[in-house]
Amino acid sequence: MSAETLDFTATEIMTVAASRLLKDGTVCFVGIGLPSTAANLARLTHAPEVVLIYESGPIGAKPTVLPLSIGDGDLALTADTVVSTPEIFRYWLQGGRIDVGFLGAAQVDRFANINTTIIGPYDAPKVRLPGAGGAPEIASQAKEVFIVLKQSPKAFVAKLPFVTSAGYLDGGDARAKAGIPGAGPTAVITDLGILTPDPVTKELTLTSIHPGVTVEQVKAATGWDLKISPDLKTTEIPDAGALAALRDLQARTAAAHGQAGGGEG
Amino acid sequence: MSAETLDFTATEIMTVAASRLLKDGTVCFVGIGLPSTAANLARLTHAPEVVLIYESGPIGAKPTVLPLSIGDGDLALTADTVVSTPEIFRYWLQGGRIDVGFLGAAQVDRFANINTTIIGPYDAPKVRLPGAGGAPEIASQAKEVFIVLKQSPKAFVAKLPFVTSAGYLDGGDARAKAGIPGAGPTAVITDLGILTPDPVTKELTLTSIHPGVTVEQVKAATGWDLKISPDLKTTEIPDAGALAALRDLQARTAAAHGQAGGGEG
Amino acid sequence: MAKITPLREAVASLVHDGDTVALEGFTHLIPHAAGHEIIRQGRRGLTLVRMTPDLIYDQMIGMGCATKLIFSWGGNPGVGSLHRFRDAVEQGWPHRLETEEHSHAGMANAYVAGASNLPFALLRGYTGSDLPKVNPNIRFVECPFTAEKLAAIPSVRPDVTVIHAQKADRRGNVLLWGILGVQKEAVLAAKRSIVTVEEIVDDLEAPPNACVLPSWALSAVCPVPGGAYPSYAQGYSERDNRFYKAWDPIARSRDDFRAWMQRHVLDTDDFAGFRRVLAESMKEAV
Amino acid sequence: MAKITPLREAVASLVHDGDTVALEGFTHLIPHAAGHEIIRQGRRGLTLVRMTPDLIYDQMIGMGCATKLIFSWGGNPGVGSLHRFRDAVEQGWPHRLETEEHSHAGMANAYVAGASNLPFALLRGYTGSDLPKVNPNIRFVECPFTAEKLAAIPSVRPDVTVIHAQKADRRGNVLLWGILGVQKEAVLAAKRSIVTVEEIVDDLEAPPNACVLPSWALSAVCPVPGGAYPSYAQGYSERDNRFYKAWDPIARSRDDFRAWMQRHVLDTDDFAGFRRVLAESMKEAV
Repeated sequence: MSAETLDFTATEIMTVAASRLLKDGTVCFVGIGLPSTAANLARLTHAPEVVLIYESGPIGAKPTVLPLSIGDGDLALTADTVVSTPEIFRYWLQGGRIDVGFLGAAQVDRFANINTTIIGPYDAPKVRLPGAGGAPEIASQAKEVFIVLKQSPKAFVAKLPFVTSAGYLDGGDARAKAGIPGAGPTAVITDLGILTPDPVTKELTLTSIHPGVTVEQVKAATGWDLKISPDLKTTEIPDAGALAALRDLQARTAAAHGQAGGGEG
Repeated sequence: MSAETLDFTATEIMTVAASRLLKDGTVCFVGIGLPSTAANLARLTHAPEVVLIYESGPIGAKPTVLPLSIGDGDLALTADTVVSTPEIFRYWLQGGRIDVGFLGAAQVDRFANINTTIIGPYDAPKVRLPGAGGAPEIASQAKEVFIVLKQSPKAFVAKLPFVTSAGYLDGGDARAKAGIPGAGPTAVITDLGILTPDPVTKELTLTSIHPGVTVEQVKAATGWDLKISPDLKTTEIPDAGALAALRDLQARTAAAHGQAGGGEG
Repeated sequence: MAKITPLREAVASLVHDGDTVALEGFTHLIPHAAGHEIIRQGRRGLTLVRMTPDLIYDQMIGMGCATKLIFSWGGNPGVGSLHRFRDAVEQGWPHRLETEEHSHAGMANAYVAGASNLPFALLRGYTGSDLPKVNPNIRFVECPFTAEKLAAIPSVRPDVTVIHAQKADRRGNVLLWGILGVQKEAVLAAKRSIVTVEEIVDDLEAPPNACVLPSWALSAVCPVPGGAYPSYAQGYSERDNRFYKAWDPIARSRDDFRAWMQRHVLDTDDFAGFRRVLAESMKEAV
Repeated sequence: MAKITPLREAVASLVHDGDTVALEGFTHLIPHAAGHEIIRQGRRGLTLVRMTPDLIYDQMIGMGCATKLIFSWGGNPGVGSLHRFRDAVEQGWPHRLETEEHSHAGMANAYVAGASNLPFALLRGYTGSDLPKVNPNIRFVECPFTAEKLAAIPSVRPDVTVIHAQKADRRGNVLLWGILGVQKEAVLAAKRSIVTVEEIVDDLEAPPNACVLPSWALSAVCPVPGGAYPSYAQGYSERDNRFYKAWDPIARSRDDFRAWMQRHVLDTDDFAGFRRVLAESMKEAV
């Protein structure tokens, strides 16, 4: 590892890299866990005007600590308004008002489809995962989608046992042909790098690698023969301000909840 | 006219007779004008627990003066809650939660169908009336319907130029066959008497006549050969309490708005 | 983000000839000032949408702004007919007005479907009514589970929706309360939106779960105190019932109507000007 | 009118074996006390409905109350899996659990459709997902105007819905605020309803347009202070994150789970008793 990487963890660069993708003023539908950490970090650093919407009802939430669940009180107390869950899905998401859907995942495939339902056959599951939640419609109706998850061969699989939420389906123009409105996942941010869809085939391609990580490491953490961009960049290291803001946020969260970050719930 | 009838007007006995039909605890969807007067009179006299719902959103309104329009501020300020108009129609009316729909009308026919749309052909109208408002779904979805309007040959017609809201359609079991859920208009209260549908044919029949009114008068005010119940009753005269309450209410309303009662709007 | 801007500029930039325009407000919070500004700026060929067309649509129709009206109840609430609306439908004056007529339940559901980005609204409605015979946009679909027949009508998706509300903050977030009608749905169903407000405040002080429209979901917020007159804004003003009654004789005659509109609307600069001239003419009338 | 009654009586009279039961509350206001009472009274054969089955459904499923679950996300929020739910699905313990699986958007719309007395919900949903392949209740209908294909799922119409709220007045009108989830829709979609509340007050002091459920639309209102624990009631209590974490090891083993449920739920009389015994056992654990 190079000297630069000593100052932050792999999770930290993943979180900061994910947060950087959120532009100021963006309306973001936030999944709990890593997406919520990254989105709130963006709000606390370069994107103070980002609008965070949670499926439980808060619009314009500005939590001071990270929510552990999708319906924490701090989300409601800091929001511009809190509407019902049906309204969130009907008027705001389906209504076409979400710029970015920020999702986690248990598994993704080479076309950025997401599985959060089941490992093994549906009727005789090896592992029963939590299920769809808001993801299928977030993935299809947000104008674009960011996915954040740690990279491993178990998580990055060539073919999903179950497609819970659509990425690019079989690639190419399959998504558009299926009549899915949003642009789909434009970035998958991991602890090793950033994958973006090939403009034509829509296959996820490594376009940015985190400093100190090797291409071999990323390939080894991927369940298919990962394409590497000829134009591969090195992810900018987290600046001191972002890192400090992230650590503050997590410290506040730990003090408030007795734990950091929030799980995939 | 007999001595008894000297104490009240035809409109007063109509209003009091209509109000008497509303049982305490009933959930009533209230049309503006005469229905609203009758429903509020019921609330102020024998039915303090009647729940008044207006299409503009108030649930459990307890206005101190009669509203002139369906969205007066007093309705909102005195209500248990005020919801949106879509919610009123979706969750409360279509949801099957209304016991009585209380409607006015421009015209009714012998099967208690209602016209509030047009006189003359639809494409070349002689008179353009205000239109449907909430009536078609109130008429079909309330568990039962009361209609209150003044009786005249122009208002009580054999065949409507336009059926805005369904009563018993062509009579008999036509309403049920059309799949309309509510029982339909169980009483039409006029300034001359009370008409109720024949149990089998559903033809409106004079079953109660106001004191001092003759059967000939009622027949003359009806545009078809009105059936008279063999069991014709005389409408109970308004009791002093109801009459005093009605006059108080109208005096308060006149003082507040500079006019009494509220029109058909 | 909504621009906080004078009403004149908002109408100039956001309401175009030929647009489908919804001015909503259910007795409460009717955007009269915005309607006047649309008349002043001479918009033509509008498809007007409104559950309860009342005085403001009577004025817009009489002044020739509209070629089509989508509605469910057209009257002067508590008074009687809309004479300009009737004259347009019955006599084609000032020109023919196409109408598409629904029930309140239909219109309310059509706004909900519009806000929800659905192509049609689904409801139990219109059964036994003649409305489906005269409105080809009332159709019926079958439930794929129970085979029940349900009414289907197209969503309302205005080019621009205009409402009046009580407050906005300096960022353009809007709070309304009391009788809410279909305003939230009408705004969210539209491509663009204008909200006139009684006042701009530092802090909305919205209670939990209040009806707040976030600035970023709106196009323009325009401070117009009293902009709902003769309708009312709860907490700010009362409905002026005298005006509703006074409108009836004005609107009965084409000439009286034209003269009144010229003096009170076309010859005034803005809603404050209208209110001044109206105060004068109502004094004269007494 | 809702009866104000002890929770035990409400569950005894309103929740029957074989019923379709929805306990709703989106992280906030989860009706844990009512879930415990259903377990204590030994209900069997329930079809449980809930967008986010979490600890309380893990307990009900593990205790054998349910034969079917209709849901969209089943986990321990912020912690991980629901082990009893997984054991039922993966191993059929204590018996087979049929599942009907939707997305949140689907479930939320299905409650709305239920509250609206529609047989099905219409949404843009499930496109590209495998869910329609495993759930025959996800179908597609065509828009009669645009020919677009839209998803259709059956309404949720529970026999009984149970929620927790902040306040009721002495007539049984209920006020809730903060994160509202689908509770209003779930109550209005159901034939019967039970609302546990933090307190009964003389006057709800509801702000304008607050979420109020009128007494006459409810079956029973039951005062159970803290009845959402370990979930929270805004203005009354905080979420107890320790309990969510503590649940994970308890629920991992069938025996530990059974022993815990016996001591804390079956052997206690009511939710106050549960809280007392839990305080003891948490002290022991430290």
